[in-house]
Amino acid sequence: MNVSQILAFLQETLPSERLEAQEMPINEQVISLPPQTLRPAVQALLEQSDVYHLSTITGQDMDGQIELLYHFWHGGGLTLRISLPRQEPSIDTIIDLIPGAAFYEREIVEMLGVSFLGHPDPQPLLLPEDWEGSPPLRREFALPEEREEEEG
Amino acid sequence: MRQPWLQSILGRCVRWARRRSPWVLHYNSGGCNGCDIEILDLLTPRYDVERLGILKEASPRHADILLCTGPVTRQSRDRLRRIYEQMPAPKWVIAIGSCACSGGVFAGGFNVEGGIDGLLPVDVYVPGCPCRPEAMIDGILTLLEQVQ
Amino acid sequence: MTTQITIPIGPQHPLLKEPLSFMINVEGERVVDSALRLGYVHRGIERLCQTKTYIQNLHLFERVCGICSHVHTTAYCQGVEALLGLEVPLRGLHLRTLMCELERVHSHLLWLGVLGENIGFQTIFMYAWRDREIALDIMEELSGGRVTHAGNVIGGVQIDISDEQFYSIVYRLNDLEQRVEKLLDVILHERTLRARTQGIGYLSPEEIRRYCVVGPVARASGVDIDLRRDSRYAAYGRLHVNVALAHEGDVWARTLVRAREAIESLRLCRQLLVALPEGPTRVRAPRRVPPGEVVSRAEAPRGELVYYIRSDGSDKPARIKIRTPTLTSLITVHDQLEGVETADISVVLSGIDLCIACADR
Amino acid sequence: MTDLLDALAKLLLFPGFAFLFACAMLFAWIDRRVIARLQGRVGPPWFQPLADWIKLLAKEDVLPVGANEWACTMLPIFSLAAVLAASVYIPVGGWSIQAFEGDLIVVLFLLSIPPLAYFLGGWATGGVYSVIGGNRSLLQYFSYEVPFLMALCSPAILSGSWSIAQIAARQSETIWGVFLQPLGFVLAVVGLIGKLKRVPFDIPKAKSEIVAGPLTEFSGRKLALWHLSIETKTVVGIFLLVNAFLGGSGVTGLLPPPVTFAVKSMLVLLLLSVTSVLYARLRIDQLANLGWRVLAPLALLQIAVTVWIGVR
Repeated sequence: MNVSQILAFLQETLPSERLEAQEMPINEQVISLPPQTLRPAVQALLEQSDVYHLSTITGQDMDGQIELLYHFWHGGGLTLRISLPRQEPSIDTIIDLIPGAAFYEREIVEMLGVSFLGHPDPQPLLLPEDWEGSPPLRREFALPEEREEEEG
Repeated sequence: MRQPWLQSILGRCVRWARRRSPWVLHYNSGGCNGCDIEILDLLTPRYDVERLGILKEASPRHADILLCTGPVTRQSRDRLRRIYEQMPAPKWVIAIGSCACSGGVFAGGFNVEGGIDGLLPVDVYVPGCPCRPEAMIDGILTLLEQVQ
Repeated sequence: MTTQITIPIGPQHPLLKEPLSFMINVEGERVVDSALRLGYVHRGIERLCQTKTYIQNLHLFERVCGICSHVHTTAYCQGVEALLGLEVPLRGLHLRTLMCELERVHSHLLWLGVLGENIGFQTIFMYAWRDREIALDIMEELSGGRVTHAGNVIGGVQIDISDEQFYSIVYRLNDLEQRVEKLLDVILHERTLRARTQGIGYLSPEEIRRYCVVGPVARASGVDIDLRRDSRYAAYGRLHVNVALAHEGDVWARTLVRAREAIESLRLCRQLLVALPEGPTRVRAPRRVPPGEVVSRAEAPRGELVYYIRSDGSDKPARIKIRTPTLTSLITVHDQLEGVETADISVVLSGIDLCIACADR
Repeated sequence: MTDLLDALAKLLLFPGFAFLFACAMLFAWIDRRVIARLQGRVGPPWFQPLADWIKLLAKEDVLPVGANEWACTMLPIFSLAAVLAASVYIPVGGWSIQAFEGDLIVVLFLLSIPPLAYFLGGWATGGVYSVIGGNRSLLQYFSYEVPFLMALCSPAILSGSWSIAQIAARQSETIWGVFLQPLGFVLAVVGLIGKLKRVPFDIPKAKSEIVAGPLTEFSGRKLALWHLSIETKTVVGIFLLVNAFLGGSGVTGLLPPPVTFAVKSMLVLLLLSVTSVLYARLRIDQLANLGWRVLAPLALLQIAVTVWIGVR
């Protein structure tokens, strides 16, 4: 199934949005979606196409927003891009649709402070339980070395 | 047991035995696996450290030497100390690999606290990233030469 | 008897070469529930790499995992090269792929040895690791490092191969292939090994798909995914890759798949060497990387490895996300462990080829 | 007075405890060396078991909180004492310290004490792995003990005597038990492997599953005693098999009795070493199946055939 077909039926499921596919290097297509349409989109992908493999979820702290990238693989790359506000970002979980996403979501919870609504077990995956301070991948988090540089 | 000659003979026997029967325990406190597989490699036909009497033990209670690899991460810290405390005396610690010696490439990471010597008394440092098995054998033998 | 006891596996346990903690609830000899705790080897690499330049990061990413070090830098370099728009010379791509395949052989033999040790079959451990030294020797000869090679640079590889090396390497590859075939013969016919691994840790193809599992674990359940064939990155586009498949879905099938993959990798190595083109092995790369983002995928010995790289135009990456294949199979451990005997915990855990350094990063 | 000295010398030096200790060290070394050679390695030097033992004696002796100290001290001693007591009745190369009609049964009984001490040792230290290892050793005991006992009964029935020396003598006069009862010999070897907890029956101390089983929490002197007890048990077990199935020290040709005995013991030891290289560890339920569905019926068959031969 190629990307124009995927785009076409995603557009069908989400008639109120205008979807566009952008190209990334190495055979990767990116489709930007508003946060509330992620679940219907993933559901549509699973039910109506042969896309089932979620490679991972990348979370990153951009200037004004938190970005989540859902990377799929179906013989070619497909990435769904979601933007969330930096203040108290939250989004619906997809682990009932794709159970394999559980660890990726947990990692984003601890690394970026995004909350996933409906995740049954959002405890830290990698960080120690007594972690204090801002999540380490947020912009305001500074490594010890960087802190010294700022002060010095 | 009061006679000095008897004690000196016994002491010599014990020192001889300790130098020839170092049982090691391996703990990775946050390394990349490179040194760990090289430690396991010590047991295999090419290096075969059993010919030097070195055995890799499973329980801290049976071990004489603690081989530490990797930098100390926040979560591993308490565990590493506990393993060291479980070992019966006399016991020694060898830091294997650059990150165990100083933190290596991972120094400065938010979850990394630096080398092993911040936590345990290290007897021998074996640098290298990853260490070659020959270097590890040399490290263990260097330690054994100092054993009293 | 309904009393449950909790067996802690890890962080220090002979079964695990690296720390990881499993709390396993057992009723009699049967596992009822298990809880996983990661993070003992978490070094914060994804944050640390933002403070280093692209070239310094080569050194760091090689140390995400000591077993599959080369494939990490392969995925990383491939991504950065795509952002830079660099065309890597064919000879460089061939050598890069050659190292990837040698690494796969070494990783699979290592795994076979660890499985042997975990089921109390010391001899398999010794033999597999003895034979693995041949692959390590070749890699050391090419790059100077046994485990980490520093072979990849942005824009190609910094290793090359001479004519004398060519013949000696091909000769040793043939020798190694015979040895691996002997090991495969043992896997197929040794009865105690089969008794310990058959029917343990079963995963159905549906579960594999739902949990998005990759690599030999997926292929042992009959799910045919292999990026070497599907994505044709590096020099794989010029090769014909036969993907090893099995359908039993248990640990024994994973053993078979890995052994067959090792043999296939040796075959690929020979193909790569025979078709090795002349020319330079690398091109010069600029220090600064233009803004942009890329998803770079490569097939590590344990399956699909994903690097997401975003550049903001400086000489340091703005964000790099690493998804290692071990993380995908760790999710399935809870399901695999349910209802097995305590003695089979070690078999299940070794069956998925744990690499905690990869999973924790 | 000379009688007493003579008896003491026999008991303590040869063929008594000192000799047994030397044999234990020697056998342990040969075993490790053979295994190493078969695995493509060099293996330890000859003094290795001795060095290990002395080192353990000189190490700090710690026990975890909550362990029963008295039991932990006594159990390795019990285990070792039972093995030493058993060794008294086993003729070695033509010499024996003590012998009477029926000593086979005493030896078999004494040899079943160490597994119990091992099991209790696991419970006394109280660690999770120790307790599981202890339970497993008891389960294993039930699986191998019955076939082992029945296998050793048949040479006794055949030779019409329950004295080990008598059985050996009868066999060296006529034909060795291993040729007349190959099945019985195989069963006895399998039982012995189970008794000694060697691969493929090293289930109670499976390293990758439960660390070191009941011995996980032991250290220093107590661990040294446990090791010694296991190593002497290997020697006693091998000597027992040599007497019961290989005609003891009976002269088979040109060699003098002690040499014959030594050669036969080495053969059995080699058999044990090679077996432990060839197989993977079994699971406890697989062992129980093997013990009760395969070994026990075979042992019964063996006894039936023996009795039938004996009657004729």
